[in-house]
Amino acid sequence: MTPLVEAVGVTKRYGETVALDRAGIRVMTGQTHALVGRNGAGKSTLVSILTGLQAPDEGEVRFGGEPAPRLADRNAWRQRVACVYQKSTIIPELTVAENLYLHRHDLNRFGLIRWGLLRRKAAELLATWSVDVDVRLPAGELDVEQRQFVEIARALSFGARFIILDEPTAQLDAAAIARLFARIRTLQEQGVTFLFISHHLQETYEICDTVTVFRDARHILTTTVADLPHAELVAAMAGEAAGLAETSSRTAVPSGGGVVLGVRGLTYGDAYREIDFQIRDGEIVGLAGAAGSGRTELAETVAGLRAADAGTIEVAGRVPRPGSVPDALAAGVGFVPRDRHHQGFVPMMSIADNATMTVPDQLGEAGLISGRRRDRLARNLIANLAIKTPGPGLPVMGLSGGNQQKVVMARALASDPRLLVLITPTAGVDVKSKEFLLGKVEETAAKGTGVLIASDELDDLRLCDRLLVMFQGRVVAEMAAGWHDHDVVAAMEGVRLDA
Amino acid sequence: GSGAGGGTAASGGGKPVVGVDYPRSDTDFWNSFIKYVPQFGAENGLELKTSNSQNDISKLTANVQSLISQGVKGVVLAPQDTAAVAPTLQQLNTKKIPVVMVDTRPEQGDAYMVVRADNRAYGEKACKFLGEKLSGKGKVVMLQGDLASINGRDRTEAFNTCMKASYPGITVFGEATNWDGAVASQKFQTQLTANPDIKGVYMQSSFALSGTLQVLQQRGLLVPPDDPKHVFVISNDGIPQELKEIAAGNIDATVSQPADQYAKYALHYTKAAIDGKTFKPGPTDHDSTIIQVRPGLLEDQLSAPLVTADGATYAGVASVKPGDSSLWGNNLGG
Amino acid sequence: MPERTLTPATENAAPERERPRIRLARLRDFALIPAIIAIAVVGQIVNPIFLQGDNLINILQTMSEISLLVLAQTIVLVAGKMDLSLESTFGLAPGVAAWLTVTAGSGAGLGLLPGAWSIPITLAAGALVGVVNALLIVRFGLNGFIVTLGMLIVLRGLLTGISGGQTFFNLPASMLYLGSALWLGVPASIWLCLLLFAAGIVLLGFTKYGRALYAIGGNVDAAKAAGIRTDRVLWTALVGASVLAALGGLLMSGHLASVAAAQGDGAIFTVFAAAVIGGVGLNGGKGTMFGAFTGILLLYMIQNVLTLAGVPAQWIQALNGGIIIVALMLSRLTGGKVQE
Amino acid sequence: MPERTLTPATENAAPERERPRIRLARLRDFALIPAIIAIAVVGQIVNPIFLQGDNLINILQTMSEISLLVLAQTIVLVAGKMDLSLESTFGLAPGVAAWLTVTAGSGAGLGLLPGAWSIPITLAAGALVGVVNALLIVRFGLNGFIVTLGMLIVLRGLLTGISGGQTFFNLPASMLYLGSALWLGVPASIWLCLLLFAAGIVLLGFTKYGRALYAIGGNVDAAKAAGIRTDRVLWTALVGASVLAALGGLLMSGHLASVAAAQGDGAIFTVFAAAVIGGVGLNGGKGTMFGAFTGILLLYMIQNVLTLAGVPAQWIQALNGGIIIVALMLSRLTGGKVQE
Ligand SMILES: Nc1ncnc2c1ncn2[C@@H]1O[C@H](COP(=O)(O)OP(=O)(O)OP(=O)(O)O)[C@@H](O)[C@H]1O
Ligand SMILES: Nc1ncnc2c1ncn2[C@@H]1O[C@H](COP(=O)(O)OP(=O)(O)OP(=O)(O)O)[C@@H](O)[C@H]1O
Ligand SMILES: [Mg+2]
Ligand SMILES: [Mg+2]
Repeated sequence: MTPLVEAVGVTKRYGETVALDRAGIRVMTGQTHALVGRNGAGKSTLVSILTGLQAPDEGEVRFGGEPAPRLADRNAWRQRVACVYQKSTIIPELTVAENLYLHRHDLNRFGLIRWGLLRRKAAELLATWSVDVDVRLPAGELDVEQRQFVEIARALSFGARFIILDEPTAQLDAAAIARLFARIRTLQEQGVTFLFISHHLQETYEICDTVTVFRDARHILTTTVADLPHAELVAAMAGEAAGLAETSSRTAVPSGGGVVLGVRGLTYGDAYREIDFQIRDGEIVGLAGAAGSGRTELAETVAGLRAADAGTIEVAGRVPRPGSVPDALAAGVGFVPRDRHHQGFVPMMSIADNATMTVPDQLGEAGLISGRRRDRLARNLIANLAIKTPGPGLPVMGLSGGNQQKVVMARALASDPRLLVLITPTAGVDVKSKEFLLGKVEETAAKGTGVLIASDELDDLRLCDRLLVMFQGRVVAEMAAGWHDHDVVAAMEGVRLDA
Repeated sequence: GSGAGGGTAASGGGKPVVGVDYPRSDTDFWNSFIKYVPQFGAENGLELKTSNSQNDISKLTANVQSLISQGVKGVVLAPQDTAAVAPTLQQLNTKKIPVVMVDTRPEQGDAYMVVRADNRAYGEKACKFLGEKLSGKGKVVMLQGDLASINGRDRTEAFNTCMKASYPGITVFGEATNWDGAVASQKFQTQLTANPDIKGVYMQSSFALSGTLQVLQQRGLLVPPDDPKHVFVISNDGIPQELKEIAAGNIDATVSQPADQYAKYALHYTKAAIDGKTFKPGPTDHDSTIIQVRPGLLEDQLSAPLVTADGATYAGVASVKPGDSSLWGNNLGG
Repeated sequence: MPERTLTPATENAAPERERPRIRLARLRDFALIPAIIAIAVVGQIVNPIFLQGDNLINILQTMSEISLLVLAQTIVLVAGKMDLSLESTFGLAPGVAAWLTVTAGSGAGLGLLPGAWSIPITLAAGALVGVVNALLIVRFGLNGFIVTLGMLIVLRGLLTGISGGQTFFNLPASMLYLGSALWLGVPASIWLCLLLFAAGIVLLGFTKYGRALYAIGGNVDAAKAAGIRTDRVLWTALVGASVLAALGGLLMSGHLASVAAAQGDGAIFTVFAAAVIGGVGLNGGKGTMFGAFTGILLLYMIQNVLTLAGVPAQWIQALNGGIIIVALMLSRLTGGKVQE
Repeated sequence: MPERTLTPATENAAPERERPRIRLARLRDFALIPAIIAIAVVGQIVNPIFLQGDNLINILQTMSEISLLVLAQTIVLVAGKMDLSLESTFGLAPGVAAWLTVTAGSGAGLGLLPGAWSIPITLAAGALVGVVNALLIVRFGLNGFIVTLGMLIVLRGLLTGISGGQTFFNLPASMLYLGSALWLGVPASIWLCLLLFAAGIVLLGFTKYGRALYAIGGNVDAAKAAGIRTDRVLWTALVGASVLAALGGLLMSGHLASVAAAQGDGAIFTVFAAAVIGGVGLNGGKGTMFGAFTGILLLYMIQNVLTLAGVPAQWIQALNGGIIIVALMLSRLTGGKVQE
């Protein structure tokens, strides 16, 4: 049987980085094929080659046994494959409706675009995904999750028989993921083929039948999902015999420690109201909540990105000026922002510059910067966080998504913070790295740093000593370690619990 | 230009090397000048090094440096900024390199000779011509050059002064045009809309020529002088096209700047300077007068003839007909 | 946030609340209309001539030639590029036509071809410039700003070279026609300008090609992913813009019955000012043709009012610039967004 | 890809492998050196004067004044903004000083203040312009390109206004000093230019402040989230750039012993060309001070060679532009990256 799509012996280099090294994949018709691998394994590179955005340096791509079309023939590619790329392909200036139907506008008999029809179709399409936005809004005004849905809805609306999804779930909350999976199952029944990339391995087990593992730019194995237990899958990805280490059970935080964060009566517009809580030295506190619950805004307020309308924040005994990141930084706050592309790093600057951006004073006297000192500091951070790079001088834009996230983490840790504020810190990070990053967080906490993690990923929250669940701008529940998943999910969705 | 080649041949038994910096190459007038210079250079037995300062005084300064490096024995300059040239003059003076200036007179500093026509006289001649033609009343538009240009300002001031003194019944609308034909046409059109009874136009340079004619034509005002709707137009420069238009009766007059004479006498005086000759104020052999502007600065004021269709005399200003063979605009072929 | 000031103070239900924002987005096209009305009122007060048909036609005619440059630049800007060389194409294209067709006796012409060739030559010269630009920018991936800056200088230099710095006169009749004819009593160049802008509005707002320009300007990778042949679209945009500039130059030459070596010199400042005041973004993907039109209209109205007001020559420029900045601030207030 | 040709064929250990890439990144700074050498060789062949000390000093002196504008623009560009008004500040700042200090008799001066005030006034005028720019751009969030385009026109207009279009001369001695003095036999303006560029290299490459500029130009939100006071940095960059422009204007005025109403007019084209050829990106966060210096040096060397070669005036401009485009293509080949 000829595979629906096949890549053979594909090599792709970026300068010295070998992103793909004689790698390949065979996707059979009707499969839902998972592609897994650690950050930088070359998955997205393969996607760009399979969708005709880039030509491989060596090797070839075949669709149904035929050689792939020329790169310039975009229409031929689009008939063969639809894709949700890892990098956003939303055009912020254009309306949501137009983004959905970009370059497939309906024309009237004069060859002019029928905006009204287009808008109606767009509204209907989004309604099927229960995304409630006005399609006339510029797409740039959507939040990350809505934008992700626009991408997904677009890719799935082509009627293509082969659809690639590169980490579609990284920006979605549980309910949204459920909606996506329901839709994928419907399409599976119609015989649509999927290539699915995700760092949430349980998702692979949930909807995929076949799995291909890439490691270090090479193809490692392809097998049916059922034949590959979780631990072996991780081992194949990581190249080690050992699977995931058991999460160390945290020792209880000594109750005598000082208060590192005190939040009193904090209110910010419609986002959240009258929030009170404290974090003690060495304590890890989770801030759970669905999209729009106000958790992100709250965390950003603590980090100094926003100024609250009312209430106070006290960090290690100091009250930083509201809305001032430098002040918060000086008070000892380290910060991992929500969207790394937006606020996390400067793509053209080197890893060293990005990682040390928060600590210019440590790099030299009198406003000068010693390149050697900076690189030494950066090498430490790179080693510390196991960032996969040839050296500290590489621009961050040359890193894979997960490694970029580690740079953002490095930036937060560089200042030896008293309080670490993390917003969805492991978005797009592979399992090993995730374990690793969270391990680092614990390590940091063990040295007495307080940690606030705002996330809706239960995996991120598992190491918390305490969990605050937010719903519609209020803290609706507080849970001690050892909570049950379903309680948290219920609380996040606003179901009243009589605890 | 002189072409490339051994710039080191400054000294020795060859011809004396003279540097000429052209002020710009984007107007008809200066292009004629540029055309004449090699011809008169050869006539005077000079080897020329040329450069072009493109209407930028700091380029002129740099160019003069280059000319000095190439060992010139005399320099011809035509700075369009008469104040900023002072340091350059000073430097040339200390190096004992004589300078002949064309078209403009330096505000400070010495030069061996200034060869120019009197720009104030241009404005005055234009004023008298229009004043007589309009019998001392009506509205006229003056399409000025650039406010930053000394020559333009001289023409403007002289025109205004003369109008106030001799023809108080005439209203003058002055419009700055940056020496730009499109701007001139636009402003003229606007003024004509606001004041349809405008009867005269003074263009301070030929750049505005065809645009002005087009506006008149569009409004049906391009009619012979005996028609009461006629608008009297006097231009400035004396390029061939102006002479042609005068002969055709489309415009009425122009003041002919002596581009050929500029080139001829600039190089003549440079040669004289190298030969160690000196001059005194007084009339010359070529129908002009040398005046002493201030100690150390002599100026040969070449005559700039008024050209009119009939060659008559206007308020004491004699004029020549457009076909006159003494006009540089009629001698461009060679 | 301007939204707050525009939204009625009462709290609306959530779906209702988005309305004003959308209405506002459409309004952004009309951001300059208040400024235009203000200038018109001031103009009328300053000089009652201002609103007379004659003067309005005068304004439109004087802007018609440059406005084609604005139109061309808007297309290029929307696609995320810039073309500074348009101002030189504006002079060079008709200059080449004049050079080849004007009889050798008068001025610098060669008189190689009959006058009827002048319009095709003008447009072809424009297209050729566009091809060179596109080759360097699209094919070789050079930076558009600096390529076209270089081209601006080269093309201006070429015009100076072929003309010897002189002005071409005695143009063939076909070159004069468009710039000087009257259609229904109104200059042909005004009709052409309005027609082309109308076509531009349709092109950018209602055709696949136009939307492809926005997509490319907004995010070229996304446009590629959506199946747009970005290179081909950019080629046509750059070549088309140069042809439009050549056409504008043709109108100007016809209007002035001559081609000066400096034709178009410095116009690019006005062109950018018009486009950007009119709401066209410099980073691509933003702005409309209608906005660009209001931008250039506003600038020429200001010029006209200042001339009619008889402002002393040395202060005209300062006032002109001051008014542009104020118009910009006004459009910021109306548009409501921090600009880029 | 140039990397391959530079990497030794042998496989090195991982820590060693980063070397070539970094060496290459540094090499990009020197992208123009081959072009500069080529021009020097051509110059020497064309005219043996070229490499004489006298002529080299001439080149450096001529570029010294404008080069301060390049320096200023580079700072602004790295921070992701643009300042077109620098060319007008270059004229206006010394113009204001001359206006206030030159005795009323000569030209347009008011003679209100003694000559010793002229330098402080020049710098203060520059700073004031910078403050207005920063206010409009940083504080009110207006688009920098169009604000400074407006300011370019306003400031030029102001200079025309106060001078009545005339040139100020008889400047006080203190204004003349920097532009005309010799230090160790070399014009002071050359020393100043080299010193300031050296300072600029240190500032951008080796200071906190410089890194902040790059960060802001590269991603302003990330810079903010990393605790950089972006507004404050942008304020100082814009004000500093204007002060540098004023200083450049002061040198020019001293050199020419006068302030013309057109001083600096059109210089912004050269400034952008120099910066961009020198590798400074127009979208922020890219380029080095050394690169910008090589850019302006190359441009002035080209000018000088063309003058020495005695190229006919009407072709100088075309050649000049052509060489710029070629230099750009060369730097593309050396730099190896598609530009923006
Ligand atoms: N444009 C680029 N320039 C230079 N290097 C790149 C570029 N794109 C990818 N790379 C490199 O290629 C390698 C593979 O990257 P790729 O994005 O395919 O990884 P990935 O498997 O998708 O990782 P992730 O799970 O983090 O998304 C990485 O080492 C990355 O640094
Ligand atoms: N997505 C869009 N992008 C840009 N402009 C748009 C968009 N949608 C609509 N417009 C503009 O909105 C205006 C109205 O468009 P149109 O007349 O097609 O809509 P409609 O009348 O509401 O719908 P219908 O076609 O159902 O009658 C047009 O000027 C069009 O340019
Ligand atoms: Mg990826
Ligand atoms: Mg409709």
